[in-house]
Amino acid sequence: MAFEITTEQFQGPFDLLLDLIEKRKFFINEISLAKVTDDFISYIQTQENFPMGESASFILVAATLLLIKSKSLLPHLELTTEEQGDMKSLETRLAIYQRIREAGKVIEEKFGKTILFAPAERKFSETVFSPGSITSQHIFESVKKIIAQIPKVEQLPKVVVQKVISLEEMIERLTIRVEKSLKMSFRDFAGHDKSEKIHVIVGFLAMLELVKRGIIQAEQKGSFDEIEIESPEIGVPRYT
Amino acid sequence: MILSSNIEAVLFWKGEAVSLKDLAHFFEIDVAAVETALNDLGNSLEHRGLSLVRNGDEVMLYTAPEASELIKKLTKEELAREVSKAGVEVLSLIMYRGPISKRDIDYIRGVNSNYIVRNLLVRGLIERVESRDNRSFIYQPTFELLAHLGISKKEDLPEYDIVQKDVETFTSAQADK
Amino acid sequence: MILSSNIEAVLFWKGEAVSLKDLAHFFEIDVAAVETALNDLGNSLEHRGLSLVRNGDEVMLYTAPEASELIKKLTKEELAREVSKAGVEVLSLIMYRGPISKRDIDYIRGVNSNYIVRNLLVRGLIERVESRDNRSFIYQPTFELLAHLGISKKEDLPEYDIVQKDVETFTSAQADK
Repeated sequence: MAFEITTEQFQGPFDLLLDLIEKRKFFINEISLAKVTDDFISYIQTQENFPMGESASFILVAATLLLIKSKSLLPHLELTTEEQGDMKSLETRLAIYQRIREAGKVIEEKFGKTILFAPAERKFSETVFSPGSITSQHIFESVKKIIAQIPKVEQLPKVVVQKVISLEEMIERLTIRVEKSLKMSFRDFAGHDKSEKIHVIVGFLAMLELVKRGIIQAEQKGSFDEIEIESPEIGVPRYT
Repeated sequence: MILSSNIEAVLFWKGEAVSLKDLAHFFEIDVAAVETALNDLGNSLEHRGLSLVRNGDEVMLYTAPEASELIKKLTKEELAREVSKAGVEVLSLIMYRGPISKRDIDYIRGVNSNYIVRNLLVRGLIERVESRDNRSFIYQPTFELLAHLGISKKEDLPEYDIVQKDVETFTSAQADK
Repeated sequence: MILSSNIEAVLFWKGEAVSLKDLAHFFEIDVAAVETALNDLGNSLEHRGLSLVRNGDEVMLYTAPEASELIKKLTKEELAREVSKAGVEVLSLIMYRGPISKRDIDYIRGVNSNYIVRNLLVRGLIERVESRDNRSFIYQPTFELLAHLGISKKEDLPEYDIVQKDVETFTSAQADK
Protein backbone atom coordinates (compact mmCIF):
# COMPACT_ATOMS: atom_id res chain seq x y z
CA MET A 1 0.00 0.00 0.00
CA ALA A 2 3.01 2.28 0.07
CA PHE A 3 2.49 4.89 -2.58
CA GLU A 4 5.37 7.24 -2.04
CA ILE A 5 8.31 7.02 -4.32
CA THR A 6 11.36 8.75 -3.04
CA THR A 7 14.50 9.50 -4.93
CA GLU A 8 17.15 9.60 -2.29
CA GLN A 9 15.98 12.36 -0.06
CA PHE A 10 14.75 14.56 -2.86
CA GLN A 11 11.08 14.84 -3.73
CA GLY A 12 11.70 15.99 -7.27
CA PRO A 13 14.04 18.05 -9.42
CA PHE A 14 12.99 21.34 -7.82
CA ASP A 15 13.61 20.03 -4.36
CA LEU A 16 17.17 19.19 -5.41
CA LEU A 17 17.70 22.37 -7.39
CA LEU A 18 16.46 24.53 -4.56
CA ASP A 19 18.71 22.78 -2.08
CA LEU A 20 21.71 23.45 -4.32
CA ILE A 21 20.76 27.11 -4.59
CA GLU A 22 19.95 27.59 -0.93
CA LYS A 23 23.08 25.79 0.18
CA ARG A 24 25.09 28.49 -1.55
CA LYS A 25 22.77 31.20 -0.24
CA PHE A 26 21.91 32.26 -3.79
CA PHE A 27 18.74 33.93 -4.93
CA ILE A 28 16.80 32.33 -7.72
CA ASN A 29 17.90 33.90 -10.99
CA GLU A 30 19.59 32.91 -14.23
CA ILE A 31 23.05 33.47 -12.85
CA SER A 32 22.57 31.21 -9.86
CA LEU A 33 20.81 28.58 -11.98
CA ALA A 34 23.76 28.55 -14.37
CA LYS A 35 26.11 28.13 -11.42
CA VAL A 36 24.37 25.10 -9.98
CA THR A 37 23.86 23.36 -13.33
CA ASP A 38 27.00 21.22 -12.97
CA ASP A 39 26.06 20.07 -9.49
CA PHE A 40 22.57 19.27 -10.59
CA ILE A 41 23.75 17.15 -13.49
CA SER A 42 26.39 15.36 -11.51
CA TYR A 43 23.71 14.45 -8.98
CA ILE A 44 21.55 12.90 -11.70
CA GLN A 45 24.52 10.90 -12.89
CA THR A 46 25.21 9.45 -9.49
CA GLN A 47 21.65 8.17 -9.31
CA GLU A 48 21.50 4.86 -11.10
CA ASN A 49 18.16 3.52 -10.07
CA PHE A 50 15.81 6.37 -10.77
CA PRO A 51 12.25 5.29 -11.26
CA MET A 52 11.51 6.13 -14.90
CA GLY A 53 8.98 8.88 -14.21
CA GLU A 54 11.23 10.60 -11.75
CA SER A 55 14.30 10.55 -13.94
CA ALA A 56 12.31 12.06 -16.78
CA SER A 57 11.42 15.07 -14.70
CA PHE A 58 14.99 15.49 -13.48
CA ILE A 59 16.32 15.32 -17.03
CA LEU A 60 13.75 17.83 -18.26
CA VAL A 61 14.99 20.31 -15.71
CA ALA A 62 18.60 19.48 -16.59
CA ALA A 63 17.86 20.36 -20.21
CA THR A 64 16.54 23.78 -19.29
CA LEU A 65 19.47 24.36 -16.96
CA LEU A 66 21.88 23.55 -19.79
CA LEU A 67 20.16 26.11 -21.97
CA ILE A 68 20.49 28.70 -19.25
CA LYS A 69 24.14 27.88 -18.77
CA SER A 70 24.84 27.91 -22.53
CA LYS A 71 23.21 31.27 -22.84
CA SER A 72 25.18 32.68 -19.96
CA LEU A 73 28.45 31.58 -21.54
CA LEU A 74 27.43 32.42 -25.07
CA PRO A 75 25.13 35.41 -25.16
CA HIS A 76 24.95 35.00 -28.95
CA LEU A 77 23.28 31.65 -28.72
CA GLU A 78 19.90 31.99 -30.35
CA LEU A 79 16.99 30.56 -28.48
CA THR A 80 13.52 29.72 -29.66
CA THR A 81 10.54 31.40 -28.03
CA GLU A 82 9.65 28.11 -26.41
CA GLU A 83 13.14 27.75 -24.95
CA GLN A 84 13.05 31.27 -23.61
CA GLY A 85 9.67 30.48 -22.12
CA ASP A 86 11.04 27.33 -20.48
CA MET A 87 13.93 29.28 -18.99
CA LYS A 88 11.71 32.03 -17.63
CA SER A 89 9.08 29.65 -16.31
CA LEU A 90 11.73 27.56 -14.57
CA GLU A 91 12.62 30.60 -12.48
CA THR A 92 8.99 31.36 -11.71
CA ARG A 93 8.09 27.80 -10.88
CA LEU A 94 11.11 27.50 -8.65
CA ALA A 95 10.24 30.74 -6.87
CA ILE A 96 6.67 29.56 -6.24
CA TYR A 97 7.92 26.15 -5.23
CA GLN A 98 10.34 27.71 -2.78
CA ARG A 99 7.60 29.74 -1.16
CA ILE A 100 5.22 26.79 -1.00
CA ARG A 101 7.90 24.49 0.40
CA GLU A 102 8.72 27.09 3.02
CA ALA A 103 5.03 27.51 3.89
CA GLY A 104 4.74 23.74 4.08
CA LYS A 105 6.93 23.74 7.18
CA VAL A 106 4.00 25.12 9.14
CA ILE A 107 1.76 22.39 7.80
CA GLU A 108 4.28 19.72 8.67
CA GLU A 109 4.66 21.17 12.14
CA LYS A 110 0.95 21.52 12.83
CA PHE A 111 -0.24 18.31 11.27
CA GLY A 112 -1.68 15.95 13.86
CA LYS A 113 -0.62 18.09 16.84
CA THR A 114 -3.94 19.68 17.66
CA ILE A 115 -6.77 17.68 16.15
CA LEU A 116 -10.37 18.78 15.95
CA PHE A 117 -12.60 15.73 16.16
CA ALA A 118 -15.72 15.11 14.14
CA PRO A 119 -18.57 13.45 15.99
CA ALA A 120 -18.43 9.66 15.99
CA GLU A 121 -21.17 7.78 14.19
CA ARG A 122 -24.36 8.96 15.81
CA LYS A 123 -26.11 6.27 17.77
CA PHE A 124 -29.09 8.45 18.56
CA SER A 125 -30.36 8.93 15.03
CA GLU A 126 -33.00 6.31 14.44
CA THR A 127 -32.43 4.41 11.26
CA VAL A 128 -35.39 4.69 8.98
CA PHE A 129 -35.00 2.49 5.96
CA SER A 130 -34.94 4.90 3.03
CA PRO A 131 -33.45 3.45 -0.12
CA GLY A 132 -34.83 6.03 -2.52
CA SER A 133 -35.30 4.54 -5.95
CA ILE A 134 -32.17 2.36 -6.07
CA THR A 135 -32.36 -0.80 -8.16
CA SER A 136 -29.95 -3.71 -8.66
CA GLN A 137 -29.21 -2.26 -12.06
CA HIS A 138 -27.97 1.01 -10.48
CA ILE A 139 -25.80 -0.95 -8.12
CA PHE A 140 -24.40 -3.00 -10.98
CA GLU A 141 -23.70 0.00 -13.21
CA SER A 142 -22.01 1.75 -10.34
CA VAL A 143 -19.67 -1.12 -9.52
CA LYS A 144 -18.75 -1.41 -13.22
CA LYS A 145 -17.88 2.26 -13.20
CA ILE A 146 -15.66 1.84 -10.15
CA ILE A 147 -13.82 -1.05 -11.78
CA ALA A 148 -13.32 1.01 -14.94
CA GLN A 149 -11.85 3.85 -12.90
CA ILE A 150 -9.45 1.74 -10.89
CA PRO A 151 -6.01 2.99 -11.85
CA LYS A 152 -4.10 0.44 -13.85
CA VAL A 153 -0.47 -0.02 -12.94
CA GLU A 154 0.81 3.50 -13.37
CA GLN A 155 2.10 4.28 -16.81
CA LEU A 156 4.55 7.04 -17.42
CA PRO A 157 2.63 9.89 -19.00
CA LYS A 158 3.31 9.93 -22.75
CA VAL A 159 4.16 13.60 -22.88
CA VAL A 160 7.09 13.14 -20.53
CA VAL A 161 8.38 10.16 -22.50
CA GLN A 162 8.39 12.18 -25.69
CA LYS A 163 10.22 14.99 -24.02
CA VAL A 164 12.84 12.65 -22.64
CA ILE A 165 13.50 11.19 -26.04
CA SER A 166 13.83 14.65 -27.49
CA LEU A 167 16.33 15.53 -24.80
CA GLU A 168 19.00 13.56 -26.62
CA GLU A 169 18.26 15.50 -29.76
CA MET A 170 18.11 18.64 -27.77
CA ILE A 171 21.64 18.19 -26.50
CA GLU A 172 22.86 17.37 -29.99
CA ARG A 173 21.16 20.41 -31.38
CA LEU A 174 22.50 22.51 -28.58
CA THR A 175 26.02 21.26 -29.26
CA ILE A 176 25.70 22.22 -32.92
CA ARG A 177 24.34 25.59 -32.00
CA VAL A 178 27.08 26.19 -29.48
CA GLU A 179 29.66 25.33 -32.13
CA LYS A 180 28.08 27.75 -34.55
CA SER A 181 27.90 30.42 -31.95
CA LEU A 182 31.50 29.68 -31.13
CA LYS A 183 32.59 30.43 -34.73
CA MET A 184 30.75 33.70 -34.54
CA SER A 185 32.37 34.38 -31.27
CA PHE A 186 35.84 33.93 -32.80
CA ARG A 187 35.12 36.94 -34.93
CA ASP A 188 33.62 38.86 -32.08
CA PHE A 189 36.46 38.18 -29.77
CA ALA A 190 39.21 38.92 -32.26
CA GLY A 191 41.63 41.23 -30.60
CA HIS A 192 40.37 40.47 -27.16
CA ASP A 193 41.87 38.16 -24.67
CA LYS A 194 40.37 35.31 -26.54
CA SER A 195 42.30 32.37 -25.20
CA GLU A 196 40.60 32.50 -21.85
CA LYS A 197 37.11 32.79 -23.22
CA ILE A 198 37.67 30.08 -25.78
CA HIS A 199 38.88 27.73 -23.15
CA VAL A 200 35.74 28.31 -21.23
CA ILE A 201 33.66 27.53 -24.28
CA VAL A 202 35.65 24.49 -25.27
CA GLY A 203 35.39 23.27 -21.72
CA PHE A 204 31.70 23.80 -21.81
CA LEU A 205 31.34 21.79 -25.01
CA ALA A 206 33.26 18.97 -23.41
CA MET A 207 30.94 19.18 -20.50
CA LEU A 208 27.95 18.92 -22.79
CA GLU A 209 29.45 15.83 -24.29
CA LEU A 210 29.99 14.25 -20.91
CA VAL A 211 26.51 15.12 -19.92
CA LYS A 212 25.16 13.60 -23.06
CA ARG A 213 27.08 10.42 -22.51
CA GLY A 214 25.96 10.26 -18.93
CA ILE A 215 22.33 10.65 -19.74
CA ILE A 216 22.46 8.18 -22.56
CA GLN A 217 24.16 5.63 -20.39
CA ALA A 218 21.61 6.06 -17.71
CA GLU A 219 18.52 6.15 -19.83
CA GLN A 220 18.72 5.71 -23.52
CA LYS A 221 21.46 3.28 -24.59
CA GLY A 222 20.85 4.52 -28.11
CA SER A 223 23.33 5.69 -30.68
CA PHE A 224 24.80 9.14 -30.45
CA ASP A 225 27.15 11.15 -32.50
CA GLU A 226 30.70 11.46 -31.41
CA ILE A 227 31.85 14.99 -30.92
CA GLU A 228 35.41 14.82 -29.85
CA ILE A 229 36.44 17.86 -27.99
CA GLU A 230 39.19 17.75 -25.52
CA SER A 231 40.30 20.49 -23.30
CA PRO A 232 42.59 19.13 -20.65
CA GLU A 233 44.02 22.47 -19.68
CA ILE A 234 40.95 23.99 -18.13
CA GLY A 235 38.73 22.82 -15.42
CA VAL A 236 36.31 20.55 -17.17
CA PRO A 237 33.79 19.29 -14.70
CA ARG A 238 34.12 15.57 -14.15
CA TYR A 239 31.05 13.50 -13.69
CA THR A 240 32.48 10.05 -13.51
CA MET B 1 -10.39 24.95 28.93
CA ILE B 2 -12.80 24.61 31.82
CA LEU B 3 -14.20 21.25 32.78
CA SER B 4 -17.74 21.86 31.51
CA SER B 5 -16.40 22.67 28.04
CA ASN B 6 -14.24 19.58 28.06
CA ILE B 7 -17.25 17.49 28.95
CA GLU B 8 -19.20 19.14 26.15
CA ALA B 9 -16.44 18.19 23.69
CA VAL B 10 -16.42 14.58 24.87
CA LEU B 11 -20.20 14.24 24.72
CA PHE B 12 -20.29 15.81 21.26
CA TRP B 13 -17.56 13.54 20.04
CA LYS B 14 -19.12 10.37 21.51
CA GLY B 15 -22.59 11.07 20.15
CA GLU B 16 -24.16 8.71 22.66
CA ALA B 17 -25.12 8.60 26.30
CA VAL B 18 -22.17 8.51 28.69
CA SER B 19 -22.42 7.59 32.36
CA LEU B 20 -21.37 10.06 35.02
CA LYS B 21 -19.10 7.38 36.36
CA ASP B 22 -17.28 7.13 33.04
CA LEU B 23 -16.92 10.90 32.88
CA ALA B 24 -15.50 10.94 36.39
CA HIS B 25 -13.08 8.24 35.34
CA PHE B 26 -12.01 10.07 32.12
CA PHE B 27 -11.34 13.29 33.95
CA GLU B 28 -9.96 11.68 37.07
CA ILE B 29 -12.37 13.53 39.34
CA ASP B 30 -15.21 12.38 41.56
CA VAL B 31 -18.83 12.10 40.48
CA ALA B 32 -19.84 15.14 42.52
CA ALA B 33 -17.43 17.30 40.53
CA VAL B 34 -18.92 15.88 37.34
CA GLU B 35 -22.39 16.83 38.61
CA THR B 36 -21.27 20.41 39.19
CA ALA B 37 -19.64 20.66 35.78
CA LEU B 38 -22.76 19.23 34.13
CA ASN B 39 -24.81 21.90 35.86
CA ASP B 40 -22.49 24.56 34.46
CA LEU B 41 -22.72 22.99 31.03
CA GLY B 42 -26.51 22.90 31.20
CA ASN B 43 -26.55 26.61 32.05
CA SER B 44 -24.14 27.56 29.30
CA LEU B 45 -26.27 25.69 26.77
CA GLU B 46 -29.32 27.81 27.53
CA HIS B 47 -30.56 29.58 24.41
CA ARG B 48 -28.20 27.53 22.32
CA GLY B 49 -29.11 24.91 19.76
CA LEU B 50 -28.06 22.00 21.97
CA SER B 51 -29.17 20.70 25.30
CA LEU B 52 -27.96 18.25 27.84
CA VAL B 53 -30.26 15.26 28.24
CA ARG B 54 -30.02 13.42 31.53
CA ASN B 55 -31.37 9.93 31.94
CA GLY B 56 -30.63 8.40 35.32
CA ASP B 57 -26.88 8.11 35.60
CA GLU B 58 -26.25 8.94 31.98
CA VAL B 59 -26.01 12.16 30.02
CA MET B 60 -25.89 12.96 26.36
CA LEU B 61 -25.79 15.99 24.15
CA TYR B 62 -28.80 16.42 21.91
CA THR B 63 -30.53 19.11 19.87
CA ALA B 64 -32.49 21.62 21.97
CA PRO B 65 -36.19 20.84 22.53
CA GLU B 66 -37.05 24.17 20.85
CA ALA B 67 -35.47 22.82 17.66
CA SER B 68 -37.60 19.67 17.55
CA GLU B 69 -39.91 20.87 14.76
CA LEU B 70 -36.89 21.88 12.78
CA ILE B 71 -35.27 18.48 13.22
CA LYS B 72 -38.46 16.71 12.17
CA LYS B 73 -38.50 18.71 8.97
CA LEU B 74 -34.82 18.01 8.43
CA THR B 75 -35.26 14.27 8.93
CA LYS B 76 -38.13 14.17 6.49
CA GLU B 77 -36.14 16.01 3.84
CA GLU B 78 -33.13 13.85 4.43
CA LEU B 79 -34.96 10.57 4.01
CA ALA B 80 -36.90 11.75 0.98
CA ARG B 81 -33.65 12.56 -0.79
CA GLU B 82 -32.21 10.14 -3.31
CA VAL B 83 -28.98 8.39 -2.41
CA SER B 84 -26.14 10.44 -3.91
CA LYS B 85 -23.99 9.16 -6.76
CA ALA B 86 -21.11 8.63 -4.34
CA GLY B 87 -23.53 6.88 -2.01
CA VAL B 88 -24.54 4.39 -4.70
CA GLU B 89 -20.85 3.80 -5.41
CA VAL B 90 -20.06 2.90 -1.84
CA LEU B 91 -23.22 0.85 -1.62
CA SER B 92 -22.30 -1.09 -4.73
CA LEU B 93 -18.89 -1.92 -3.28
CA ILE B 94 -20.45 -3.04 -0.03
CA MET B 95 -22.94 -5.19 -1.93
CA TYR B 96 -20.46 -6.81 -4.26
CA ARG B 97 -17.48 -6.95 -1.92
CA GLY B 98 -19.09 -6.90 1.51
CA PRO B 99 -18.46 -7.47 4.27
CA ILE B 100 -15.74 -4.94 3.59
CA SER B 101 -13.76 -2.51 5.75
CA LYS B 102 -13.89 1.25 5.26
CA ARG B 103 -10.21 1.18 4.55
CA ASP B 104 -10.72 -1.14 1.60
CA ILE B 105 -13.63 0.92 0.30
CA ASP B 106 -11.47 4.04 0.40
CA TYR B 107 -8.60 2.27 -1.26
CA ILE B 108 -10.62 0.89 -4.15
CA ARG B 109 -12.47 4.16 -4.72
CA GLY B 110 -9.31 6.22 -4.33
CA VAL B 111 -11.12 8.63 -2.07
CA ASN B 112 -12.22 8.83 1.54
CA SER B 113 -15.76 7.64 2.22
CA ASN B 114 -16.35 8.54 5.90
CA TYR B 115 -19.44 10.68 5.53
CA ILE B 116 -21.00 8.55 2.85
CA VAL B 117 -20.75 5.42 4.98
CA ARG B 118 -22.33 7.29 7.85
CA ASN B 119 -25.20 8.42 5.67
CA LEU B 120 -25.83 4.91 4.37
CA LEU B 121 -25.90 3.65 7.96
CA VAL B 122 -28.47 6.27 8.96
CA ARG B 123 -30.62 5.31 6.01
CA GLY B 124 -30.55 1.68 7.06
CA LEU B 125 -29.01 0.50 3.80
CA ILE B 126 -25.91 -0.97 5.37
CA GLU B 127 -24.93 -2.21 8.79
CA ARG B 128 -21.71 -2.29 10.69
CA VAL B 129 -20.40 -5.49 12.19
CA GLU B 130 -17.18 -6.32 13.95
CA SER B 131 -14.57 -8.01 11.83
CA ARG B 132 -13.34 -11.43 12.80
CA ASP B 133 -10.19 -10.11 14.39
CA ASN B 134 -12.34 -7.65 16.36
CA ARG B 135 -9.97 -4.87 15.51
CA SER B 136 -11.98 -2.98 12.97
CA PHE B 137 -15.47 -2.61 11.62
CA ILE B 138 -16.72 -4.08 8.41
CA TYR B 139 -19.86 -3.19 6.51
CA GLN B 140 -22.50 -5.26 4.81
CA PRO B 141 -25.89 -4.64 3.19
CA THR B 142 -28.96 -4.89 5.42
CA PHE B 143 -31.69 -7.48 4.85
CA GLU B 144 -34.10 -4.65 4.12
CA LEU B 145 -31.93 -3.50 1.26
CA LEU B 146 -31.70 -6.97 -0.27
CA ALA B 147 -35.46 -7.33 0.05
CA HIS B 148 -35.97 -3.93 -1.51
CA LEU B 149 -33.82 -4.92 -4.47
CA GLY B 150 -35.81 -8.13 -4.82
CA ILE B 151 -32.87 -10.46 -4.26
CA SER B 152 -32.43 -12.99 -1.53
CA LYS B 153 -28.65 -12.94 -1.40
CA LYS B 154 -25.96 -10.71 -2.82
CA GLU B 155 -24.82 -13.44 -5.20
CA ASP B 156 -28.06 -12.77 -7.09
CA LEU B 157 -26.73 -9.39 -8.21
CA PRO B 158 -26.05 -9.03 -11.96
CA GLU B 159 -22.73 -10.60 -13.05
CA TYR B 160 -21.74 -11.18 -9.45
CA ASP B 161 -18.89 -13.60 -10.24
CA ILE B 162 -17.43 -11.52 -13.05
CA VAL B 163 -17.32 -8.41 -10.88
CA GLN B 164 -15.59 -10.40 -8.14
CA LYS B 165 -12.90 -11.46 -10.56
CA ASP B 166 -12.42 -7.95 -11.93
CA VAL B 167 -11.93 -6.45 -8.52
CA GLU B 168 -9.58 -9.19 -7.41
CA THR B 169 -7.41 -8.71 -10.47
CA PHE B 170 -7.01 -5.10 -9.47
CA THR B 171 -6.31 -5.83 -5.85
CA SER B 172 -3.59 -8.36 -6.62
CA ALA B 173 -2.04 -6.10 -9.28
CA GLN B 174 -1.76 -3.39 -6.66
CA ALA B 175 -0.33 -5.82 -4.13
CA ASP B 176 2.40 -6.81 -6.59
CA LYS B 177 3.74 -3.35 -6.82
CA MET C 1 -34.78 30.32 19.37
CA ILE C 2 -32.49 32.59 17.40
CA LEU C 3 -31.17 31.66 13.97
CA SER C 4 -27.60 30.91 15.05
CA SER C 5 -28.88 28.41 17.63
CA ASN C 6 -31.15 26.80 15.07
CA ILE C 7 -28.21 26.44 12.73
CA GLU C 8 -26.20 24.93 15.56
CA ALA C 9 -28.95 22.34 16.07
CA VAL C 10 -29.00 21.48 12.37
CA LEU C 11 -25.21 21.18 12.16
CA PHE C 12 -25.17 19.03 15.28
CA TRP C 13 -27.88 16.74 13.99
CA LYS C 14 -26.27 16.38 10.56
CA GLY C 15 -22.84 15.66 11.98
CA GLU C 16 -21.30 16.39 8.61
CA ALA C 17 -20.47 19.32 6.37
CA VAL C 18 -23.43 21.42 5.27
CA SER C 19 -23.28 24.04 2.54
CA LEU C 20 -24.34 27.61 3.19
CA LYS C 21 -26.67 27.29 0.25
CA ASP C 22 -28.45 24.33 1.83
CA LEU C 23 -28.79 26.21 5.11
CA ALA C 24 -30.22 29.22 3.30
CA HIS C 25 -32.65 26.98 1.48
CA PHE C 26 -33.65 25.11 4.61
CA PHE C 27 -34.32 28.26 6.63
CA GLU C 28 -35.75 30.11 3.63
CA ILE C 29 -33.36 33.01 4.00
CA ASP C 30 -30.54 34.36 1.84
CA VAL C 31 -26.91 33.29 2.07
CA ALA C 32 -25.87 36.66 3.54
CA ALA C 33 -28.17 36.07 6.50
CA VAL C 34 -26.64 32.61 6.94
CA GLU C 35 -23.18 34.20 6.95
CA THR C 36 -24.18 36.59 9.71
CA ALA C 37 -25.75 33.83 11.79
CA LEU C 38 -22.63 31.67 11.34
CA ASN C 39 -20.53 34.54 12.60
CA ASP C 40 -22.74 34.76 15.67
CA LEU C 41 -22.50 31.02 16.15
CA GLY C 42 -18.74 31.11 15.88
CA ASN C 43 -18.63 33.80 18.55
CA SER C 44 -21.00 31.98 20.88
CA LEU C 45 -18.85 28.86 20.63
CA GLU C 46 -15.78 30.66 21.92
CA HIS C 47 -14.53 29.09 25.13
CA ARG C 48 -16.95 26.24 24.57
CA GLY C 49 -16.20 22.62 23.79
CA LEU C 50 -17.10 22.91 20.11
CA SER C 51 -15.75 24.82 17.16
CA LEU C 52 -17.21 25.80 13.84
CA VAL C 53 -15.01 24.89 10.90
CA ARG C 54 -15.43 26.57 7.55
CA ASN C 55 -14.12 25.07 4.32
CA GLY C 56 -15.07 26.97 1.19
CA ASP C 57 -18.85 27.16 1.08
CA GLU C 58 -19.42 24.56 3.74
CA VAL C 59 -19.44 24.50 7.53
CA MET C 60 -19.27 21.71 10.06
CA LEU C 61 -19.09 21.35 13.84
CA TYR C 62 -15.98 19.87 15.43
CA THR C 63 -14.60 19.56 18.93
CA ALA C 64 -12.65 22.60 20.14
CA PRO C 65 -8.87 22.62 19.66
CA GLU C 66 -8.42 22.79 23.45
CA ALA C 67 -10.03 19.37 23.79
CA SER C 68 -7.56 17.79 21.35
CA GLU C 69 -5.22 16.17 23.87
CA LEU C 70 -8.10 14.83 25.89
CA ILE C 71 -9.86 13.13 23.00
CA LYS C 72 -6.61 11.86 21.55
CA LYS C 73 -6.29 9.94 24.79
CA LEU C 74 -9.84 8.65 24.64
CA THR C 75 -9.96 7.59 21.01
CA LYS C 76 -9.11 4.03 20.10
CA GLU C 77 -8.73 4.88 16.47
CA GLU C 78 -5.29 5.12 15.03
CA LEU C 79 -4.61 8.76 14.33
CA ALA C 80 -2.77 9.91 11.27
CA ARG C 81 0.03 11.99 12.66
CA GLU C 82 2.43 12.24 9.80
CA VAL C 83 2.61 13.12 6.17
CA SER C 84 5.59 12.45 3.92
CA LYS C 85 7.73 15.33 2.71
CA ALA C 86 6.19 15.13 -0.75
CA GLY C 87 2.76 14.92 0.84
CA VAL C 88 3.44 18.13 2.75
CA GLU C 89 4.42 19.85 -0.50
CA VAL C 90 1.19 18.86 -2.18
CA LEU C 91 -0.91 19.76 0.88
CA SER C 92 0.80 23.12 1.08
CA LEU C 93 0.13 23.80 -2.61
CA ILE C 94 -3.51 22.84 -2.22
CA MET C 95 -3.95 24.91 0.94
CA TYR C 96 -2.37 28.04 -0.46
CA ARG C 97 -3.18 27.68 -4.15
CA GLY C 98 -6.25 25.43 -4.10
CA PRO C 99 -8.51 24.70 -5.77
CA ILE C 100 -5.76 23.65 -8.13
CA SER C 101 -5.52 21.18 -11.00
CA LYS C 102 -3.17 18.21 -10.92
CA ARG C 103 -1.48 19.64 -13.95
CA ASP C 104 -0.63 22.79 -12.00
CA ILE C 105 0.51 20.76 -8.99
CA ASP C 106 2.91 18.85 -11.22
CA TYR C 107 4.01 22.06 -12.91
CA ILE C 108 4.97 23.81 -9.67
CA ARG C 109 6.58 20.69 -8.18
CA GLY C 110 8.39 19.82 -11.41
CA VAL C 111 7.48 16.18 -10.97
CA ASN C 112 4.51 13.87 -11.41
CA SER C 113 2.39 13.80 -8.24
CA ASN C 114 -0.08 11.00 -9.08
CA TYR C 115 0.83 8.67 -6.23
CA ILE C 116 0.94 11.36 -3.63
CA VAL C 117 -2.34 12.92 -4.73
CA ARG C 118 -4.05 9.54 -4.66
CA ASN C 119 -2.64 8.78 -1.25
CA LEU C 120 -3.90 12.09 0.12
CA LEU C 121 -7.31 11.48 -1.46
CA VAL C 122 -7.60 8.06 0.16
CA ARG C 123 -6.63 9.57 3.51
CA GLY C 124 -9.37 12.13 3.05
CA LEU C 125 -7.00 15.09 3.41
CA ILE C 126 -7.82 16.50 -0.02
CA GLU C 127 -10.80 16.10 -2.31
CA ARG C 128 -11.31 16.21 -6.03
CA VAL C 129 -14.10 18.31 -7.44
CA GLU C 130 -15.10 19.28 -10.94
CA SER C 131 -13.84 22.66 -12.01
CA ARG C 132 -16.36 25.32 -12.82
CA ASP C 133 -16.14 24.71 -16.55
CA ASN C 134 -16.80 21.01 -15.78
CA ARG C 135 -13.99 20.02 -18.04
CA SER C 136 -11.34 19.08 -15.57
CA PHE C 137 -10.82 18.15 -11.94
CA ILE C 138 -9.39 20.39 -9.29
CA TYR C 139 -8.20 19.60 -5.80
CA GLN C 140 -9.04 21.36 -2.57
CA PRO C 141 -8.48 20.87 1.15
CA THR C 142 -11.03 18.84 3.12
CA PHE C 143 -12.50 19.45 6.54
CA GLU C 144 -10.37 16.54 7.66
CA LEU C 145 -7.22 18.42 6.69
CA LEU C 146 -8.26 21.58 8.52
CA ALA C 147 -9.20 19.43 11.52
CA HIS C 148 -5.78 17.74 11.50
CA LEU C 149 -4.12 21.13 11.47
CA GLY C 150 -6.34 22.26 14.34
CA ILE C 151 -7.62 25.31 12.46
CA SER C 152 -11.17 26.39 11.72
CA LYS C 153 -10.44 27.91 8.31
CA LYS C 154 -7.45 27.93 6.03
CA GLU C 155 -6.90 31.65 6.57
CA ASP C 156 -5.94 30.75 10.15
CA LEU C 157 -2.63 29.37 8.90
CA PRO C 158 0.21 31.71 9.89
CA GLU C 159 1.04 34.21 7.14
CA TYR C 160 -1.71 32.86 4.91
CA ASP C 161 -2.25 36.18 3.14
CA ILE C 162 1.45 36.88 2.78
CA VAL C 163 2.15 33.54 1.14
CA GLN C 164 -0.81 34.09 -1.19
CA LYS C 165 0.46 37.52 -2.14
CA ASP C 166 4.03 36.34 -2.67
CA VAL C 167 2.94 33.59 -5.00
CA GLU C 168 0.67 36.00 -6.89
CA THR C 169 3.63 38.34 -7.31
CA PHE C 170 5.78 35.59 -8.81
CA THR C 171 2.99 34.55 -11.14
CA SER C 172 2.26 38.03 -12.42
CA ALA C 173 5.95 38.87 -12.75
CA GLN C 174 6.23 35.88 -15.06
CA ALA C 175 3.22 37.04 -17.09
CA ASP C 176 4.78 40.48 -17.52
CA LYS C 177 8.00 39.20 -18.97
